[in-house]
Amino acid sequence: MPYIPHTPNEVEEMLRVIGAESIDDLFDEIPQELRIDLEKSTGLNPIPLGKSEMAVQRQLSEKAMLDGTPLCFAGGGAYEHHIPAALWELATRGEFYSAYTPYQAEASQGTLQVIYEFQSMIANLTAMDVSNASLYDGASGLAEAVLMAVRANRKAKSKRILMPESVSPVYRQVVETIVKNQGITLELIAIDQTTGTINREHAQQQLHNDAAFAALVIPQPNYFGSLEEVHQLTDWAYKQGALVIAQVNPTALALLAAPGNWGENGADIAVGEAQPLGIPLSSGGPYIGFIACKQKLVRQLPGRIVGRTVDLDDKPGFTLTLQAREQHIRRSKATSNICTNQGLLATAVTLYLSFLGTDGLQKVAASCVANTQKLIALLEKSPEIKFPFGKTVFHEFVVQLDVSVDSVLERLAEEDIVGGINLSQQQVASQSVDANKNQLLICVTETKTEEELRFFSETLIAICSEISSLSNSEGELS
Amino acid sequence: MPYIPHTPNEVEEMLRVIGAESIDDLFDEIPQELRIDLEKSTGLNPIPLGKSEMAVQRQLSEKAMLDGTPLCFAGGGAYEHHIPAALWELATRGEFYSAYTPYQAEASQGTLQVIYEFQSMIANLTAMDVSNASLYDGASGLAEAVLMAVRANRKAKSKRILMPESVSPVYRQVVETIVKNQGITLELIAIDQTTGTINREHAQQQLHNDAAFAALVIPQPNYFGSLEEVHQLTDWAYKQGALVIAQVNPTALALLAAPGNWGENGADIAVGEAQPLGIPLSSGGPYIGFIACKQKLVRQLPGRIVGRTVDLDDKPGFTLTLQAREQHIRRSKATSNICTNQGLLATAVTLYLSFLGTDGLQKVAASCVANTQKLIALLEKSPEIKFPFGKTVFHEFVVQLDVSVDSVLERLAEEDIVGGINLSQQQVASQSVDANKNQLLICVTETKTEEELRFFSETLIAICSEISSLSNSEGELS
Amino acid sequence: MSKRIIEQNAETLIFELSDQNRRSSSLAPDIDINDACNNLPEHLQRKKKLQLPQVGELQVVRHYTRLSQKNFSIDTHFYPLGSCTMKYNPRVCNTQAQLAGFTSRHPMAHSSMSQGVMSCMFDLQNMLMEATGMKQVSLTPMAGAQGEFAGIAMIRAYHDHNKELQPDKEPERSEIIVPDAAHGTNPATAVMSGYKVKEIPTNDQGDIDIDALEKMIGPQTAGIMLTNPSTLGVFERKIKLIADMIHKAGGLLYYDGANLNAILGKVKPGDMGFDVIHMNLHKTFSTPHGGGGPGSGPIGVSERLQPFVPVPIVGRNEQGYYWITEKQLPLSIGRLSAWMGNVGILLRAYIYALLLGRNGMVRVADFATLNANYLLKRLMEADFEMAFPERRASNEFILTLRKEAKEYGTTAMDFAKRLLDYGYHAPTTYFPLLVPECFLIEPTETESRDDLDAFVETLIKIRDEAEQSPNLLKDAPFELPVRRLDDVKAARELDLNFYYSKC
Amino acid sequence: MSKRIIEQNAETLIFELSDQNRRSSSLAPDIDINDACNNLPEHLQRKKKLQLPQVGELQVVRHYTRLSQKNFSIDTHFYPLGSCTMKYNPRVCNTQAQLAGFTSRHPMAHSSMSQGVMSCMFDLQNMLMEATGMKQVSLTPMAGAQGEFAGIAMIRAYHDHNKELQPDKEPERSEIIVPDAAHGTNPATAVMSGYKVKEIPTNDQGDIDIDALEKMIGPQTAGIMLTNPSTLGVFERKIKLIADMIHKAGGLLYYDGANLNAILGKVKPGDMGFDVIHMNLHKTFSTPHGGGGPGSGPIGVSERLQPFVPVPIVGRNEQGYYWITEKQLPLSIGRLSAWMGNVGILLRAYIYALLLGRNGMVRVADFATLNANYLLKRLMEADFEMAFPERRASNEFILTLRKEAKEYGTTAMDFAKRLLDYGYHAPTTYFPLLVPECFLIEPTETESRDDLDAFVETLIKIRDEAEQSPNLLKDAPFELPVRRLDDVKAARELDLNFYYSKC
Ligand SMILES: Cc1ncc(COP(=O)(O)O)c(C=O)c1O
Ligand SMILES: Cc1ncc(COP(=O)(O)O)c(C=O)c1O
Repeated sequence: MPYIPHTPNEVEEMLRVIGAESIDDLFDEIPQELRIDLEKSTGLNPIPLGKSEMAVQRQLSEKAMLDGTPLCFAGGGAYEHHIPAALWELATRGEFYSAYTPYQAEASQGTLQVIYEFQSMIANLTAMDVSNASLYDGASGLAEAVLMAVRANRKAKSKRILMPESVSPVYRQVVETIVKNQGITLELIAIDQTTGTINREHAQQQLHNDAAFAALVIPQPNYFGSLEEVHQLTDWAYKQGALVIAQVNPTALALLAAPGNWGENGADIAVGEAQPLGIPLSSGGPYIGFIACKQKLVRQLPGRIVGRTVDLDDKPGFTLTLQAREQHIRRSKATSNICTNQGLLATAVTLYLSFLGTDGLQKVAASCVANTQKLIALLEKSPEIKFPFGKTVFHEFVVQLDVSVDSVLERLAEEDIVGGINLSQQQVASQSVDANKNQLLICVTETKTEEELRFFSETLIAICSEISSLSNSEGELS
Repeated sequence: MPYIPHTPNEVEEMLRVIGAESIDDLFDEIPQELRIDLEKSTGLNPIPLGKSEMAVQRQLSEKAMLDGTPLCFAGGGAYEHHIPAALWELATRGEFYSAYTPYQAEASQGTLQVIYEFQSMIANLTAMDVSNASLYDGASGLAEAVLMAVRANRKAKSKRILMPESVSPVYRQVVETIVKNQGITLELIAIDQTTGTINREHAQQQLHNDAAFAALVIPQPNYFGSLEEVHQLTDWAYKQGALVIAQVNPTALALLAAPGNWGENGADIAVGEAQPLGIPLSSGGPYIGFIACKQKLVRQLPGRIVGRTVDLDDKPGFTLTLQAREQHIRRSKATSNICTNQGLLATAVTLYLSFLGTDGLQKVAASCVANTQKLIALLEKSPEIKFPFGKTVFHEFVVQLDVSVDSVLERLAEEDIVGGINLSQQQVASQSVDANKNQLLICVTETKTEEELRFFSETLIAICSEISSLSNSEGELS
Repeated sequence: MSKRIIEQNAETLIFELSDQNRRSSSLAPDIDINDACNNLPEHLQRKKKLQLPQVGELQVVRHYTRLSQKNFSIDTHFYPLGSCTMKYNPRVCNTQAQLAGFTSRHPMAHSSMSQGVMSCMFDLQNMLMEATGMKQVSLTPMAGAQGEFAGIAMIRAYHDHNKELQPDKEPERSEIIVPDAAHGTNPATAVMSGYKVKEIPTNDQGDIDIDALEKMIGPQTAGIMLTNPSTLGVFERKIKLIADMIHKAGGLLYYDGANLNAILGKVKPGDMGFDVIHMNLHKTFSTPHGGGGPGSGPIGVSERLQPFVPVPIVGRNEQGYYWITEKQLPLSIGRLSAWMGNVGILLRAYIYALLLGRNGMVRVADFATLNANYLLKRLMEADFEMAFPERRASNEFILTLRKEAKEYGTTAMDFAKRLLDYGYHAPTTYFPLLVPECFLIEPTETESRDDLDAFVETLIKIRDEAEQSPNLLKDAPFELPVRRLDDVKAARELDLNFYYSKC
Repeated sequence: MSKRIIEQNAETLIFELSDQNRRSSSLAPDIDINDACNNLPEHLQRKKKLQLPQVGELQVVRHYTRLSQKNFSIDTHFYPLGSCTMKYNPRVCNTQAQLAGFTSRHPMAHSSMSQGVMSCMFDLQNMLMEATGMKQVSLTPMAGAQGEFAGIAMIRAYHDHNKELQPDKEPERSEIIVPDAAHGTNPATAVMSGYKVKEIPTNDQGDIDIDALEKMIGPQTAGIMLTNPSTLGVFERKIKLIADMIHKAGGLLYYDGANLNAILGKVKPGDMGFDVIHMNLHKTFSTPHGGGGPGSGPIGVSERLQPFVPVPIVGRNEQGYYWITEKQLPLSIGRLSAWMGNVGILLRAYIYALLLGRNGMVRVADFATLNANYLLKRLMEADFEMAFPERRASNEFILTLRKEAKEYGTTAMDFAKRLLDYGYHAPTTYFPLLVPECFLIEPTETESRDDLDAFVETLIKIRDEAEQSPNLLKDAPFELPVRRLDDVKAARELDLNFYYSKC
């Protein structure tokens, strides 16, 4: 009996103490007609019988092998970075891995101090005053930020949020799912077709519909890799009495202005996906959303928060605090329903930032920028590849091909390359992106060598001309 | 500066405290003419410059990929078994991994208790009274056992050891290297050509040369996978006044008579390779030699030993003991020069035996036996494959082919199979094994599925006939 | 007796080990930062100094290894935290989920490079459907609370859709009924979907007050959220009746799967009449709690909610596995995470499910229940007071220390803190809210009888201490890295960021 | 002040958790044991009951996780154990050496399936040759002591071979000279190769007494074994002279590489005149100590010993990498392990060498020496007595507490045990034997100045305690899982096996 330590004798003795004949008797309060009949086909039969660890290991290794370890140039919210080898060796230590939420503070000082350090690092990175202990991921984190902004902006009394199309379409979709039932509306702002950044005129137009809005979301770098004019946008939003939600890539913050320093007053809430900080790609999760804000908004923060305090002997220690915001105390009036968050990932992020430090993170970011520019330079050589939004980017950029992006990605997959993200094929195509434009979003991080960049650019260019000559010759034939 | 935490400031301040101008000054006692000139080609130039963790990781992954993870049917002293996933996660915890030999007992109770448990398990497995804390590996362990037997058998006053050819040829070679300079001689005993086991008549003959010998080595199962008549052999050696050194496979001891119970009196020393108990194949090391003996020989044991004792408060605790046997106390009169042993591997073995337990180890052993018999049954179908030593084996057996074993193994390698060990090609061919006999030593453990057994047997049979028809047709041509 | 002479120091913060001039890493590429910055517009560059810790690699490893040792965890301690199912997290689930093929897959990788992980997800969907008796499972919610959100959002989508189809016949449904013993996430979730919460009382047997329910149900009822067995540790025997009542009124039933461990392989929520459920894989399927997450809260639905499930889910056809998205499910409530939730956690649950198999799943409920009932009985024999002494425990049960509080002035919290001294994580305290001075105790199936016995003896010993020297409880813990912490100060003099006062 | 009320219990032994009727594992195949036994001759089967622990998987994990926490280790504590080079073991060395391609390779796999690991070994051989100035390296010895054995065996093989060639000219060489400060493995090794050991005294500057050496050398001299810097923590300045003297007599020089960390990239043993050396990769190349091993002790030789090196070593030709065995090296002393030693450890050293590169290697000696000299100076300023106050420290140095022993009755061992209370592993005590009440202190290059400063302050504090309340030292430790252990009882009433008294 895997994982069950009971001996037959013990079971017997335990039943005797309980005063039951059999284990089955312990379920006698469950109406008989509801009980599963394991003999019947309606039982659990389609679930296979248990297997040995060896058999399961083999099965999983085969599945993992199937997906391989391709060369990856996709980003779009999930980024491949080097992860220090020590990181997961520490994070998966049983004491971190198998502990619960630190309800008993005295028996959880390890986790609590780590989270306090996490909060401090996130706050410092974003130049905000306070951070919480994590949210599920960047997308749902943005939804929480929107809810928080609506709660916090009492002045505006508005449930409208200005949401640029330069925010990831998936993020926008998740926000929509989460906030729509509370009557909150997302007003889209179009992008400028030459820069891929927020069209400020269109934003200005949105004001005419209804004077007030609760907040403006500003992505940096944005979904297309381009850099928004964060200072002007922030100042503009402030003038309208709106809060600013900064949706940021934490690696980029090593080199780019931190939300707390945007414009005159800084953003009010900074939110984002911390996956780039030590979390593997792993098909999109578990990742970790972070959220930080100005001190005055702290009581509107969703989720857990750790505070430093002292013990009976006046010795410093850490504990969960401001719990009156949370569902287990405030119930239907809580700031959010979040309970379990992404604690282990917060530990991983804390480890990552400790291992890298300021200098290391800046070098990682700088290397992303440098490698990205190198790939751009290589791709520029091909006249068939265009850069519709320019080249002032952090570590992602859009190229426009003259062949179908889908076919290109499929061919690249055959070469064991994840070639990027097909912008026209996004689950919810952005209004600003024309499906016929054949736009591909490419990401380059510090993990790529010169040879890999060369290999990728050559392969991409070759595939493009291969496909285009193929379709030309097909055209000729018909 | 990887791994060096000093800041430039600190270095300056430290030099000031020391009263030196530069770090280089600290080496001023080294004669200048001996100092390496890093500028010169005699410096360190052929060693590459340091690389980032990311670059090194990539380099190593490529090398590991090169060797793949083939289907392995080789044994001969190194065995593939399933290793519980939790094992190395625990064994490589920093507290085990990065601790030294437990010189400060109070600060090393973790390691010390583990080793006490290891000793108890090894003693129980071999049915001996006491075990040490480990030796380097099975081969050098056998050498230590030989030295120990010569020291211990004061009655015999002989430096002769009877060494059957059914002991691994590599083991014999290692023993020779280690003991020869102390005037100890190994008298080979031939094997019976129909069973692959010790030829007892030949052993008897050895007696005529010189009445006394210090010890007889008995392997079980032996190098050819066959089972020795351990009870009779042990009793025979006793009658000659010789000690018995049992060289045993620990997995097999789950089902086979333990050395302590061989014959009337039991073996005196049990020694072997504990690699099968949770240590990966990893090209032959690090492995772990174990050695156990009767209580009365304990002061002749080489290496570390942990004992249970009490502390000042009478609470039980563990410490290194009987150190007067060891080099750091006894110096030139020590029982061995061994200092660093294989502590982490002892931890792994302890974990393995704890996870598996009696029942688990017996099942692993039983599964080895069953799978081996299954493969034998499959191979028997081919008339070209012969079993010169029969089929009464534990988990290894010898087959005789009618084609060159080398070519077969090479062809199998192309199919990503490690097909076994070429007995004729051993670094030191055994006198008993005729190089022309095309003998192949095959091992099957619990890790092999029915399909793999079938696949291997079919491939092996096919390759054999392919090669033989090829050489026939070549014969025809010429 | 040992003398504690050295005051244990508080662990230094990583920031206090930092020196901005330290450069000790091989972990970042070697590059000139300023060069790269030339590619970024000057005015968008960071001006404010970044203050991440600059610490040597050894010092980082040492700091966090030492911190880890300050935690209680399943791997080190008995952890009978009620409602949390703190059972063994098999290590093989971690090692196999960390295989490079899984960790390096980009979520947008072409499906031809994703058949491995997609097949795992497909199989997991099916196993969960089978185990719960639901028609479709979506794996995407990232924890129980998000599963709840998805569930209630589906209930709302269902009613909204019906109202769209039949605007006259369908009433305006605005209320979700929640028992007073429910977990805080339930009411919080209902509100997030725009519903009003109605609390329904529990009777002294731990069952829902059917009369009160009768009165509460009406055309305004959108649905009810229940855990069964409930957070009171007992099975709601009238569940079929309740389901009929709610369904008759046009409402739907939501099942909070936090206690699924108690009934795995015994009853299927689908058979009880539930329309939508969530499962906490970080409880029943033993994925790690990680000091507070990540979790995973897949939802399962009955046929009528199938069109509304959150996307993506994995489908299979002749070509292989493929993503089912809003294209195929236009009525879907949408997406809850950027991709498909906590895949790495789902993999761990999948591995666990393969190890257990259907035979192992039944065993989970068997032994979780055996352990809980045994512990309950032993504690009753030792004269502890149970909230529902007449009832079978499910996988957990409630003990109340109100007698001890009255007689010795020692609260449940004092008992909890003293338990820590003896090397036991405390049970859940003061939840559910309706039982005074309570412990919600959940031993789980992976603990041995010996450990349960030792726990009973410890509780008895602590009660003796409460009688004889209550301060041993009130001032506890003594043996941990810190003494009892000042929560009030923590909330009043907020210190949430090392740099805040310093920047 | 905290009150220690609960006596910490001794950790249960795994055997005490066992029940022979427990079957709780998915770790073994499901098979009928008796069936399989039918294939084994009845009389050769095991009769004696096997008593391995039968414990649940969680309980095993918990037991050993808790045990691990009772260790001091580099990852948790400053560990200035002289002669042992307890520096940071980079984790990446572990993760990369554990890649499946490496761990699953059978030692007899065809060389076409082994080019990856063989290329690593080949590169490592070359890097070590370069770093030490030797002509050939063999990686096969499994620890320092086995490297020593190989070295002395080669010296013997060399002399024996010469004698065979020139039976009349060559004398009978029977002695190995070893300094009195040498590590115990040196004399033990010499004896294992059939040599007599001659101890040579050290002068008050820590140097070898050249006059005494002069007298000791003769035609009977086979060689000398030296560490340089020596175990006294100083560099033997007359090394060239000594080498000349020995060589002139026809003897050879053996270099014990335990202290290589002090001179990596600064001096090559080859250039000092050594004919054969061993390296402790588990010291200088930072492979894990693992609570006592595994180590790895490759040897390097000068040209004249090249024919005698232990096999196998890795060679390279146009076809790739191949094994060089006794076939190509018929004069080899032979094999020391079943295959080629501790490959997994060699891989870790290789990875470490790649990370450091030649620039990093020089840094090792630089900062190990800086830390040692700084610590020495700080301690001298604090009035601790040094064995060789006039000398530069190498990577380590010797402090003597004889003054404190005399004045306060507190021995070096008492200081050591009290250090444990303060969270420091003690330095090496009572070695080398010739300095009374000594500490051999080796901070290594990976410790920060802050940690060195804190260590100095702690030693000062303990000396104050020694003066004011010496029992705090004599009864120490107080803060560890056990108080001071009774070594005498351990040796007198041998308890080495849980089952011994019970079987
Ligand atoms: C009864 C109950 N419902 C819901 C939840 C919420 O689940 P999660 O923490 O995964 O969001 C919990 C978890 O504590 C619970 O115990
Ligand atoms: C000076 C010296 N020589 C030799 C050795 C022996 O090395 P090993 O323990 O690797 O066998 C040591 C190790 O402690 C040492 O310090």
